[in-house]
Formats: sequence, structure tokens, C-alpha cells
Amino acid sequence: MRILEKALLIEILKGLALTLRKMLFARPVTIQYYDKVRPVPAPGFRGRHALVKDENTGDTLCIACLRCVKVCPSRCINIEYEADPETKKRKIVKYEIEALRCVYCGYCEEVCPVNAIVLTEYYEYIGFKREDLFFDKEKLLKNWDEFIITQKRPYLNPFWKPRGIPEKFLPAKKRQFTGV
Amino acid sequence: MEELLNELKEKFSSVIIEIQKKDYPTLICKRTGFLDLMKYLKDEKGFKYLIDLCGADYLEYKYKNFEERFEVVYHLYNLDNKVLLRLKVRVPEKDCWQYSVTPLWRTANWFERECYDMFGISFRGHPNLKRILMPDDWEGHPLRKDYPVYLEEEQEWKTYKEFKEKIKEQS
Amino acid sequence: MATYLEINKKQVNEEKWEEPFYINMGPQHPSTHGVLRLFLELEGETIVNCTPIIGYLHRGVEKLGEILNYNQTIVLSDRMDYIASAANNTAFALAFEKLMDLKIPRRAKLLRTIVCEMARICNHLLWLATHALDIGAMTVFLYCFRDREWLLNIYEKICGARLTHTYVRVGGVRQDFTQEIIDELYKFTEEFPPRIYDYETLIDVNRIWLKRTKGVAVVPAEDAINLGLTGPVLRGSGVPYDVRKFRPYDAYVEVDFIVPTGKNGDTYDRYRVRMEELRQANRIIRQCLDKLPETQGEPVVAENAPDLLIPEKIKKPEPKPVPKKGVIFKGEEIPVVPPGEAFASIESPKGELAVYVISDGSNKPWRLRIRTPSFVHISAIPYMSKNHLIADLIAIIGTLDIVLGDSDR
Amino acid sequence: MLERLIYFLIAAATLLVIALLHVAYLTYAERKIIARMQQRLGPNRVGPRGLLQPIADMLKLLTKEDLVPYGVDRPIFYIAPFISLVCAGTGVALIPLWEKFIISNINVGLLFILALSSLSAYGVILSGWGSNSRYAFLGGLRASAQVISYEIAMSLALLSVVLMAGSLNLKDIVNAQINSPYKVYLIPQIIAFYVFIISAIAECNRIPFDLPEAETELVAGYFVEYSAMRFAIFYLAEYFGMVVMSALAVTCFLGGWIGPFEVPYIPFFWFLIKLYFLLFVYIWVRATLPRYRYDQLMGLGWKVLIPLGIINLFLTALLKLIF
Repeated sequence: MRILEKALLIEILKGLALTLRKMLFARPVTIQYYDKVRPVPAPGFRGRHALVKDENTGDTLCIACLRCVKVCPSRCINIEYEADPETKKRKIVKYEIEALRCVYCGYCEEVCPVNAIVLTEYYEYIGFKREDLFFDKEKLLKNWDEFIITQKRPYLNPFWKPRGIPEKFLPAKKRQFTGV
Repeated sequence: MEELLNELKEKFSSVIIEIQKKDYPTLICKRTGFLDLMKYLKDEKGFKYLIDLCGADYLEYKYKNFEERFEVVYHLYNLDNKVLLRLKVRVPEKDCWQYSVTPLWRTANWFERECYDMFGISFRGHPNLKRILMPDDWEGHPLRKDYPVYLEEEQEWKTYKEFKEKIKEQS
Repeated sequence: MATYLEINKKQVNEEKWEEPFYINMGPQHPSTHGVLRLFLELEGETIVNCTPIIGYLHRGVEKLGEILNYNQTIVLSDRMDYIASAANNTAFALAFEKLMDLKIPRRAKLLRTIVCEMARICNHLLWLATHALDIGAMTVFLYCFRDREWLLNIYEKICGARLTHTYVRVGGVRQDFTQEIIDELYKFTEEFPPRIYDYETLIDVNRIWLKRTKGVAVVPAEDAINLGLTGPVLRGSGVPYDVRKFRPYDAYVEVDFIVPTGKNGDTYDRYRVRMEELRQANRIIRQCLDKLPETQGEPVVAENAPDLLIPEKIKKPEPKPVPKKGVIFKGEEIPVVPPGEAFASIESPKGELAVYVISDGSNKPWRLRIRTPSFVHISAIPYMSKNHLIADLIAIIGTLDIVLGDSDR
Repeated sequence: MLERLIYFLIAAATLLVIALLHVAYLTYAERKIIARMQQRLGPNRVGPRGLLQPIADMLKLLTKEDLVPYGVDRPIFYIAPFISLVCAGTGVALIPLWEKFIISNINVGLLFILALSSLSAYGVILSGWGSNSRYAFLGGLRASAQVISYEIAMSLALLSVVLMAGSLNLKDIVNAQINSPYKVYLIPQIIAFYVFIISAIAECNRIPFDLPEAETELVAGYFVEYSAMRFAIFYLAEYFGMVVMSALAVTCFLGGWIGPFEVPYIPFFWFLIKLYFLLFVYIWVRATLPRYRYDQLMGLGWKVLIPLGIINLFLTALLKLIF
């Protein structure tokens, strides 16, 4: 029996049958990119950076606490700020992210006490020069504008208020946060 | 576990300086006679599997209570009794060497090469002590505490500098 | 470089007709799985000597770990074994938690176990794909990738990234699963086992596959332990050493699974072990999912876990009763992390991944040592490939399941 | 005389163009079929459903830089691809596509094709030798050993066909099949067919016997150093070889142009159907099977196929003697 099976190439024929079956009946699982784009990434996908725009002032929400600068493992965030001498309120002068250095860990959005920075779910971005992927404040705000019009409001990024993290880990402002 | 430690302490009283019990029992050993201890552990006590061998640099370490600068740390495992044992040997900076355990565990071959590469601790009796991760003509030992994390331009790898100049000439 | 020159010097014996045939396999070669370079001395097609040369992907993770805080170091671990990064994350986190003496909530443990086992399936699928492709069966490659894609999509929903997850943090995990993820994972565990038969029909009993794998690169158990081989490679030789059983971590104590072992220690046995592990991993995921509702609503981070941004200094809290005169409490710094050392190891899909960390009280590790399975496995290539053919060398690289990011760190 | 020459030239040119188109679209078919077997899409960008892909590939390869590595043996390096192509392609002229369409009806047709396919090994060996690359050299060595050993098995398989037909002329072989009780030699010569198909796959260096080029072992084997047009020619030669070998199998075992019923206006219909099926088998096998190891390949050739061929030949001769 064994010899017969071997001589008749039974196991090879089984393999051939499998590939033939796949050819005739299975549908391709790949898609041709750009004719068809894969469905929108899951909420919380860590894609292009953006600074959340304050609807009222049209400026960023950032309070220049520098937590994101400190937590960034690849040190790709650079902030310059000036402090108001009277109120001691800080104001951002420069907010730069070097996207080529970023490792997309999402720590910055998680530690931000006011939910000013976000890694949006937008992933199809390119640059022809290095400067194109060097985001300054204007570009980051523009990224937000481009992103938010595609979203349902209010928008809440999962990393702003991670599921299952006890409230005491979150800064006061984040606890009641429901989205922008 | 206790029995083993007591037995070792009796038998190798000249080798073992101290026994600590933190997360795993730790033997702090002297260099002389260390190979005998290892051989005993492997052949008689069934520590057949060397999980890890690494170096550590204690330059300006805050909680240090010994003089020597380096430490070589061994993690041994007994597959039958499920016992993990940590051994430490302190190596002074001036004569920076340690006995090789490659004849006992073949795993140690590359671990020791890496330790030599990163800390400059040479291993006596190693068949092929060469750099492994860094290029052969690299200067310095990167994991030492006095080795900078960000290199200055003049500290760059020689071969790379020559290569850059060569490209400049050609273009 | 040097190896080549050294050997070149001693060769070319003019009196002799034969001169050894040297071949440089890699660092650019389709089947060395990365930038591994093998310097081969051949006699015909038989390998007389094989010298692996590594270090082309050396990024200094151990050194970088010394300037980043504990949570940031986990980001580095993603880039080591980038095929199963969740397992690396867990290994790092376990060592740090041991150091900080944290108690992890049960839910976080279950979640970690799930992502670790998902990583195992991902890794074994990729291993099977490349191993089969190396031996020439190209269709298995695509089928494996098809199924791996599904898992990556689930990963994307879990943590927002497909490859470099950074899902585990010191003290727990970064966020909880949603019901949607749990449902999808259930669906996956239902549908995955039949898909394994797809691959097995193509290669399992195929005479060519058997000829290429049976009796190739046999490692006896004694030698395997001595060489430090771990994981499926060691279990293929018949040693049932599995960190999940021997030193259980996370939720592995709660779940029921079998550690498959081989007999002969050849390439085919290692293949069988890994195929069986795919099924076991599927079972473990299933059991963990079943246990998840029991822990509904639990936090996923330990009570006293450090923040993501571990502060550089902590001031000692002022004691409530006023201290004696002359004793200055205010402003005295206490260690952020208890000084000391910790060693933790996990059964990563490739083998035993051990992390040894020494702390000096600051928020950064003083010394971070990572023992990676690939590093040890590559060092076994000279032993395993002796007197084999070049074609077997490809099978050996495949069966060891190495990733150069893992070995070079 | 002149008339005959013109007829001959036109026929040869037409055949060449058709054969080249077949070869080009064979690459397309291979990519598409394997893609579908692996649940992929396959080429679909150039033209409708990617139908112009082979032409785009060809244009791309022709316009690329012709790289000559340092230290190669130039004349050999230049000429090797052409040897392969010519040897593989000439065979088409001898195949009787139809009763009345055969360009060169010589009496030793079968022998000539065998000779050509042996010669095509020269292209492989020379390119391996001339490239001054160790991988190419190993590929060349493997190719020479493989081609020589499988040549024998193939000749033995064909020899039994020759015995049955009593002629080396390919047209006569087909005619003999038509007059035989089974209409095709596939049934009485099933063992020979088995041996022949396996040797043909090996002869064309296809998976599972693609040792000389073994992508994952020797990178690309003998043509690792080639680029642009010369690379394309090697590629063409390989697919030409497949077409010729399949056509030979159709002629010698599957009864050439005859079919169960007559198809009007298309005399080549049955020939092409059989040819396409065999080509599909090549691709199908490639999508399914892993690769043999070098020594196992040799073992299979010498220990299984050649004895089988000899036994079959002996049996055929015996039967021929009795009946």
C-alpha cells in the first residue's frame, strides 16, 4: 500500500489538488493599492502627527509643559516657549516634530495633560524632501485640519484616555475629557 | 536550595566570598578557583545550561560596596531541579581578565566575545577572542561607562572616516 | 573583513592542485534572513567550515537603554525581534516589574498572555513562510502571510500599530481590549486551526520536504543544551525545557497547554514542534479569552506603577508628624526605583529571551543586558552545518528561526 | 527553388513570431496562474488585466544598462546567452504542428532536438564559468551535471517511442501514433511519459529541479551577474525550452495534432490545447512543490529514472518482438 502510494505520488497529487482548488475557487486576498485602499485603520492607529486646534482661538492647546519632550524615546520633539512674566503662563513659540526620527510609540499623546498632540489615523503621507517630513507648528495644525474633516465629531483618540487605565494615572483635565 | 548553597559554601569556602539572596541566589566569587567551582556545578550539580554571561561596569555606581570596577555575571540553570543560580566575579580594571568557561559550555564562546567587545574584559583560555558586534578595528569598548553615548566627530570610526574622505576625493 | 584576509593569507598552496573554495554568503543574500554573513569554506558543495559574522545591525540597544527611562526602553525592545515585538515588550516589562516590586492585575496578565501568544503565532507563521520559501515551496509563503495579516490587523486594533506595538508598559499594558477585538479574536481562534491543514497538505508529508528536512542538522539533546539552544530548537531535540512551564510568568500558570517535543532533533522535528506550538498557542489564546470576563472592569495597570514619564527625581514625602529637630527631611531625594538587580526571562517564540537589569536608583537602568535567542542560535550554525551541503545550510538558517535585529541588538 | 525559399522564409518568420509571443505570454500566464493559486492578484497594471505586462517587461529589460562586471571572460560572457537561446529555440522548427505544417522535416528530427537540448547546457556552463562569480560557477557546475544525467533518462524514454514508431522522424512518429490501436502513445508508454516529463522539468531547470538557479541558495545561479538584455535572453531561453519540451511531449506521447473530433479552420487546435495543458502543469508544479537537494536530484536521476527508462525500453522491445 505504502509503495503504491509512493509510486502514484499521492501526497504530491493532494498538494496539486489544493493549489488547483485555490486557483479555481478562492478569491484573492490582496488588493491593488490605489485602485482600492484598505479600510480606514482602526481607531488609535498611530499615524501622522497633528496638533489639536482650539476651535475658539484657532491656535494649539499646548501649554508648553514639555512632558512630551521628556518622554519621547527618540527625542524628535523640539519646543521653544516664552513665559509670560506676570501670569507665568507659557506660550509656545516653536513646536517641531521630526517625523523621520519618530518611532510612533504614542507616548507623547498619552502623557500630554491637555490632549494637545495626537498621532492621527492618517497614514498615507510622503515627502519628496527631508524638509517635507519636518513638521513645524503650522504644518502640524494643518495636519489636524486635514484629518479632522474626515472624522466624526466629537473625536476621541484612544490614547488620550486609554481604556482600563485607572483615573489616578490621568491628569485632571483628561478625566472628564470626552473628545473634540 | 539551602542545602546546595551550604554545601557550596563549605566546599568552596576559599572561592565564594558572599552569598546573597535577592530574586535569585547569588554567589559572589573570587577569580582564583572559579573554574573549579563552575566545573563542579556543571558536572556534579547538574547546572548544564548557561543561560547568560555578561559583564557590568560599576564605575561611579552609587551603592557600590566593593573596589573592583567590573563584574562578570553568570546565570546557570539546572534543568532537572529548576534551580537558577547567579554567579558574579569581580574584575579589577588594572588586570582586566577572567577565566573562560568556553571549554565547559559552548554557549559561552560568543557571550565571552561579546563581553570582551563591550567591556574589554579578556577571557583566558578562549579559543577565538575577537570582537563580535563591533568592527575589528574599532577603538574603545562601548558599554563602559566612560564611553560616550554620542560620539564626537573626531572619535568616529577610523575606517568610516577614511571612506568618507575617499568619496570626497572621487566626487 | 579580517576573517577573509586571514584565510586568504594561508591559502594557495602552490604544490597542491586543489585550493579551498570560499564563498561569502551574505550580508546580501535572499535567504540569510537579514544581514547575516556566513563565510564558507567548501569542498565541492560540502561545507568544511562556516564562520558567521554578525554585527551589521548593531544599534547598541544595551547602551541606549542606559540613557532612556524604563518605559522608553520598552520602545527599544520593539526593534529587536521585530516579528514578535509583544514578547520582547513583556520580557523587558517583567524584569523592570521585578525590580520595582509591582503587582500586576490579573486582567493585565491575561492580556499580556494573549498578545504574547499572538506574537508566537505571528512569528511561527513567518518562520514557516520563509523556511518553506527557502526550501522552494513558494505557495506556503503566501498562505502564511495571508493568515499573519489577519493577526496584524487585530494588533492594529489593540494597540494602533502593526509591527512595533509598544503595547506592554511597566506595570501592565497600555490599554484594555474592546469587545470588538475579543469577538474578532474568538473568530480567529475558531478559524485558524483548519488553516494549518492548508500548509500541512502542501509540505507535511511531501516527499521532497521530508527528504530536505529529515536527518538534516541533527542536534543531540546533550549538545543542544551545551550550545545553549532554546525554544523550539531545543524542544526538537527532546528536551522539554519551556520557560512558560519551568518559571511561569504572567497568566501561564492558569492556562493548560502542552509543550511539544521532538525525538530526533533534526529539521523535520523542529518543524513539527513549531506546527504543534501554533495549535497550542491558539488554545492558550482561547483559554485566556474565556477568562477575560471574570476580570471585567479591573484596571490594566498596577496600583503603584510608575507613570509613562518616570520622573528623574522624587522628593521624599514630608512625614505627617513633625520630626525631631535637626533632622532634615525636606528635599531629601529617595531612589525612584529601588537599587538592585533583577533577572527575568520569557519563552519568546524564538527561544529564551532573558533580561538582566541593574538599577542605581535613578529612573534609568544602570545596566541593561539582553540575552537574545537568535544570538545564541547563530553561534550554533558552525556546529550544525559541518559536513552538510549548501542547500542544507539554507534549511539550517531557516530552522533556527533567526532575526538579525534580535541577535545584533 | 525560389518559391520554396520564400515559403520557407515566411513560414519560419511567422513561426518565430508566434513562438516568441507564446514565450512572452507564458511568463505572463505563469505569473497570473501562480498568483491566483496563492490568492494574489498578479500583474494587472499594464493594459487590461495586465495583458501588456510581458511587452513592458521586455522593453524595460532592453533599455536597461548592460552591465559587465569586472574580471569576466568577455567573449564567453557575451556569447553564452545566445547559445542558450539558439539551442532552445531552434527546436521549434522541427515540431510538426500539423500534418502539412512543418518547417524542417528531417529524418533525424528527434535526435536533432536531443542534441540541441544537450548543447543548450553549454550556454549555462559557459555563462557560469565566464561570469567570474562563485555563485555563478556553482550554478554552472550543477547545471552541467544535471543536464547530462537527465539527458540520458530522457533519451531512454524517447527511445521506446522510437522503437514503437520505428522512425526518428517526428512526423512519422505522429502518423504511427494515429495508426496505432490507442491513437496515442501515452497509454502504452505511460512509464516513458512519466520519465520524460520529470526529465523535461529537470532539463528546463524548473522547480522542483531548479538547482542551477536556486534562488535561495545560489541567488540566481549561473545568470547572477547578467543584466538587461542578456538576462532577458536567458529568461527567454528558459521559457523557450519549456515550450519545446512540451511540444516534444505532445508530438511523441499525446498524438500531435489529432484530437477526438475535427475542429474546422483551426488545424493547430488540438496541438495547442495539449501544449497549453502541459505548460500549465509546469506552472502548477512550480506553485506546489519544494526544491530537491543537489545530491537527491542526482540520486533520483540515476537511481530511479534511468533504471525505469531501461526497463521500459526493454519491455517495449520485448513486446515489439512478440507482436
